[in-house]
Amino acid sequence: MITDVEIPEPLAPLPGATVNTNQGLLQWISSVDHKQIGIMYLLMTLFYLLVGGLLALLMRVQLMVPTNTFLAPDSYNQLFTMHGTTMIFFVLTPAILGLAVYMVPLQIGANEMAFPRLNAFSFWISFFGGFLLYFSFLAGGAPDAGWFSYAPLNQTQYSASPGIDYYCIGLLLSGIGTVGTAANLVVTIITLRTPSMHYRYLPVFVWMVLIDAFLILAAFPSLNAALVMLLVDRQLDGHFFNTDAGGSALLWQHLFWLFGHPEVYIVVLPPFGVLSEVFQVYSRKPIFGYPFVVGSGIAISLLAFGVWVHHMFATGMGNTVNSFFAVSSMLIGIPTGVKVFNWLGTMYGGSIRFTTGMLFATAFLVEFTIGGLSGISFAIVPIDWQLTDTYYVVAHLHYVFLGGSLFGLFAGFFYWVPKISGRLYSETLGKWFFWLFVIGFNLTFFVQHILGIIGMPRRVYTYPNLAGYSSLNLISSLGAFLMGVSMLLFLYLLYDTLKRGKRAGDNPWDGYTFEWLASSPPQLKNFTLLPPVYSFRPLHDLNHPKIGDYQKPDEEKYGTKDVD
Amino acid sequence: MEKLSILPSVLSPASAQADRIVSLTSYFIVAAAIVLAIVIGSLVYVVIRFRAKPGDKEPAQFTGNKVIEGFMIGVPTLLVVVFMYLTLDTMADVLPPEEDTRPDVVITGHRYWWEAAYPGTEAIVANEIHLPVGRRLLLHINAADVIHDWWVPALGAKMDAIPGRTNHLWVTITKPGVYDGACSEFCGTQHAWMRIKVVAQSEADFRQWVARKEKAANPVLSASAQAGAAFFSRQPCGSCHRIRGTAANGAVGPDLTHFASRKTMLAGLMENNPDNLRQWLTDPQHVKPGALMPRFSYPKDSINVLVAYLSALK
Amino acid sequence: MTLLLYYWSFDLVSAGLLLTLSLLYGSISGWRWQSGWRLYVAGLFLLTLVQFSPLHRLGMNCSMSAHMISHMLLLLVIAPLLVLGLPRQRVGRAGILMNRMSAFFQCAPWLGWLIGLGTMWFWHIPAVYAASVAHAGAGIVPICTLAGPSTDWRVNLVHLAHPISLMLGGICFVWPVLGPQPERRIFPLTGVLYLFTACVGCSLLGMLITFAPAGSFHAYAVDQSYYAMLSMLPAGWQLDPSVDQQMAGLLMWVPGCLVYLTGALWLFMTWLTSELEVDKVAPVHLR
Amino acid sequence: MEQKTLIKLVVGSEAIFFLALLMAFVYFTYVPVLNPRVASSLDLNRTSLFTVMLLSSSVTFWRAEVSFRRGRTKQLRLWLLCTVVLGVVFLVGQGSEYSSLLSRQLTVSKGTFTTSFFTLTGFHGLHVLIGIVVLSIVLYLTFLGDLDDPDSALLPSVGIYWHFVDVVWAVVFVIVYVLPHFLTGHTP
Repeated sequence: MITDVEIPEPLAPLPGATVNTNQGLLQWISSVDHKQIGIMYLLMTLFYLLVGGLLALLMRVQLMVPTNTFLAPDSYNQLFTMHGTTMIFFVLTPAILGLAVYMVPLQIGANEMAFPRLNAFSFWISFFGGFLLYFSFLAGGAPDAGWFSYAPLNQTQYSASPGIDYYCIGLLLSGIGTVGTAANLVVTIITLRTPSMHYRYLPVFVWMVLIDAFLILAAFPSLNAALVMLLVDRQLDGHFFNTDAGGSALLWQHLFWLFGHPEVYIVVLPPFGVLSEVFQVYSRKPIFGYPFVVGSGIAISLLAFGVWVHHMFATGMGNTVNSFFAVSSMLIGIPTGVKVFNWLGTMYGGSIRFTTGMLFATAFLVEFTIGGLSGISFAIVPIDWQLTDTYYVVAHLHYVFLGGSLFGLFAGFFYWVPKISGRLYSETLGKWFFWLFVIGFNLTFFVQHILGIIGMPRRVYTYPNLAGYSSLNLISSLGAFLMGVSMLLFLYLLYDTLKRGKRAGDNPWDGYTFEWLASSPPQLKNFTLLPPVYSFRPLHDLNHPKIGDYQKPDEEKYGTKDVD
Repeated sequence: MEKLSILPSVLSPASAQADRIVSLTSYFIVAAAIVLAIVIGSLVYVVIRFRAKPGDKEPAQFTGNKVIEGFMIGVPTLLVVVFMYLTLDTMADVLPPEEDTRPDVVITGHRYWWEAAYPGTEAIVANEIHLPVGRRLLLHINAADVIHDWWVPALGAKMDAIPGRTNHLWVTITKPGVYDGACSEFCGTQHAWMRIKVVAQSEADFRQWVARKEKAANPVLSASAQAGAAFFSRQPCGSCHRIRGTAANGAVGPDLTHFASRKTMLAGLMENNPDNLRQWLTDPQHVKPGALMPRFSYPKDSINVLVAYLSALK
Repeated sequence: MTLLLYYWSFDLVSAGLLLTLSLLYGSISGWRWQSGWRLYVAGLFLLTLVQFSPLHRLGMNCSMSAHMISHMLLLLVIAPLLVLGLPRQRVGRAGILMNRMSAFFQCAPWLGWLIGLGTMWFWHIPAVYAASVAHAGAGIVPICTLAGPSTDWRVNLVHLAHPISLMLGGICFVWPVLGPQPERRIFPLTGVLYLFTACVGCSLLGMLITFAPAGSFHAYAVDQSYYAMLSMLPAGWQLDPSVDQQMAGLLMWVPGCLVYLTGALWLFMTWLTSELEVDKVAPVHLR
Repeated sequence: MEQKTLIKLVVGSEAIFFLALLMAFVYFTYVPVLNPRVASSLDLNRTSLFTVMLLSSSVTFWRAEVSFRRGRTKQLRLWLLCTVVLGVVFLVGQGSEYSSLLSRQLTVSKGTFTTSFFTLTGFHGLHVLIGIVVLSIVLYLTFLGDLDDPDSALLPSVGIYWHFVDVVWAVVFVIVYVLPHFLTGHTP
């Protein structure tokens, strides 16, 4: 029984499906369609991923041998600053936004975002933010004080080139765009769900996006305020962070990490949501412990604002302050662990299909556990005193950002690319890409743990020839090249999919959520008819009426039945 | 791992504080390894046991289990409690408050070199810092310009040097030796070459060393070195550098009173020998670009006499 | 430590407060124990501890952290326990009053938020804080007093207003979230936001206290009773005043906030896993 | 519904932004002791007057909303006009405060107090300006007759923003003007 359900429309009516779709580039630039904007977000992400990766490769060339002179120190400093800034603000953040903007309306059974024009505006302002940031290379030097741009190094007397001004304005612009999209997503999820989709029936991905959007709304203003203050310092000769004139170096760190730590969760929560979908569908089972997966997401986001001080354990704030934040930081390990084990539980007892997407999800479990555990070592203050600001941190954050966030995004890419492009990718190519990437990734970053332990600080453009340094750095650089090669393969895979891929059909994986009900790729108007929702797997209920969740009572739907 | 232990690392401690941190670290490594083993083990099991076989039907659609969720929350909570206790205990031992004690050494981070002063004595040195073994030392850590970070892995915790603030560290060195360290907060162009050398020696040797460093520079100078001294005093060198016993008393650059007694120069960048020194004085920005020493276009023979002078400052 | 445990105190007004609260329960419930009474009794028990136990003395005489612990208990533990423990079936005038209160907070939940946070902020204005711990300084006060540690009635008034207002503020705060009429509570997701913003407000205050220069809250007269009290603490507990202030701020900032967040999480989980009303409608079988 | 939710979210986000600026101000002027310059260089009386203006603009806006719901367009225009005028007057007042500060060489680069003061109040002023522009557009729409659907969420949404700007000022006023005056007034 498919009942005709009215699809909530945005306030301003959109042009109907009769619009002329052959407008070429103009159609993209002027588009307010959430799917096109989502694709543009993802393309922008891909572009910056390649650029940021290239910067990283240059850095790894420089670090391949001790006392290398391939790059001048200043160039190296610009490269790592730009690498970090690009990857955080112009790869991971827009990637999750792009995926959310594309998938959320489809998953909640809506035809558009709540504010299509705001959506387009947010994308373009982020886009130009990135553009402006890169413009700094032409304007006398890119920012060179690290992606977190610590005061007072970010002041004009220590960094005279205009790079940091570009950094401020670029990040402010993209920050405004990010906040705009986040607010838009919240409103969309709250108001445009298909009427029968109760909050408790939201797909996990939508839940994570909702939580994530709130995190963005609460965290980005702090960064924006810090950037504004920095601009005042640099342009109007203010003294917020200028220690020579009474300013405070630690104020910047507080404001920055009040944003910066939640940012880590901002870029990792939606991939958690993606993985929750991927694990379910490829294991042919509902997610294990739905309320715990969602609840731990909320727990992580709430705790996120109470732990930023652990980035500052080595600033000498005293043991009283440190010990409280050590405890709150360790607590975050608990909900994260809950998630990992729930995903294992989802796979348990399933019939697992190891497509490329599922391979990335499986690898994620290992890599993210490593990243999470090394993260806990920073909550243990004395260990942090030894290892913070070393290559151990570099290893840790890459395990979290790549092994966590990017692996999740790749899993999502392979899961959804048939929907977005309408074509199936080649599994052979996909698996080659997967193995090359995973091996390259581990080669690059695992040894960096050891580098940190044997005393190599991070952000050094070169290093003396001490025992162990050169061989480990060489391995790391070789791994980076392997990753570079695998990215070329990825580009070919993308080309191959679009050019030669087989037609995917609407629901190639026998998916559970509404996006698989729309055509592949979805029409301008996503849906005209929707079935009512009785569980968080509405399409599974429709396609497998015999074993559907809709007939179960709630406690069984959620796995919260009391055990006798 | 066997080979790693011979590398100078946070896992081969040479101070009481670093030792405490190592034992905490080893507990953590054990716990982390167990957790990782559980995750990977169960993952391998699941992957092998439950991979799709041809002709599989849809598996049983179970959705969760409260008891298992309870364990997922309870066990990590227990672990957190244990490590909370260990952390607090170790913290209190490693870095207690300073309690108005007079510091044994005051360390100041400058853009791209370290200065160490020994309160109660006249001694001021750069980059190669001697400390006595077997005594609980209080280090004060300051910065002159931007944030630096004092870190000698074998001696324990690192500590940020923040302009406008004084931080402290306690160190009880247990083994004499030379320990490498580096600035580990990004501080600008030459952050990479802001290395630290700590020479830990017996109390007697240390006192002798301080006494030597306290003395003003009073070397027996050869003719060319004398010319160099005269050149030094004519040029603006003294506005940045200090050579005790002469008119030069700048505080911007490293103290040069006993320059020639250091094994390395430019914060670990190169060996301290006349050739390197000549290269540096000829074109500092080529040798260490971004360093605060400007390039002076001196004629070759002036540089030669300058090298002779500085090399005599033992 | 053992010495400290002897320092129980007793004052008639606190006893009166406890009695009133007990009588209130009786009159609302129609003099029957109803389910949840354990929570109510636990609340009363904690209140007794806060008012009479050595913690109270410690907070009054020498330790801001101890004082802060009683604040947190009053506001974040005792108040919710009392509200949760209120009887399900309410009779009499007091019962009607409860329902009116629910109706009121259903209309204006933000007022509960404001009252709760306002009370907390108010008692941490340095001058007010000083007044709340001021006493005559006549050594450690005697075991039994009428209404407080001083002979000056104004000082005593502050001492009375302090715990009562904190508890009432806490009750107003939790009412929209945990009030005795579930149908009049705010929507659980709004509740999460309600508690989260409260946590932000509480963190801000904690942060201010933590980073305020040492001595901003130098309320304790450093006299005989101060040192006498201090000397009774076990070694290692004798906090330096600046560390004490930091500790107090951090107690509010981190564990205080964790209470709110745990509340938010609990609210969310109970909502997510509770029976859904739409499900009570017969499930529609697809196709 | 959508618009109001959006505005509420944006306002919540902005509140955190202002909180950060406010914390910076408090940090620089109240710690370790209150900077005595704050009370002496700021003009409490004049600013109180302009504060009253701004706060009363919230009242006039509220009246405008009431007239709008009742469909009384003429009153709506009048109240909106009042709101805009009061907002402009406030900005003029702030401008005069700035110019008197600048004439005494108290510029942004003078010290941490002026830096944080100008940043905080300047950003608030910017928000007032944005509010005035939006209100003027709304006013223009009422003259065009485009604002006649009493269920339209436009006016309530603008209202949320405008009230927010006023509340922020109330807080800023207390912390920047009243409190320092009060505290330094009592301790010489």
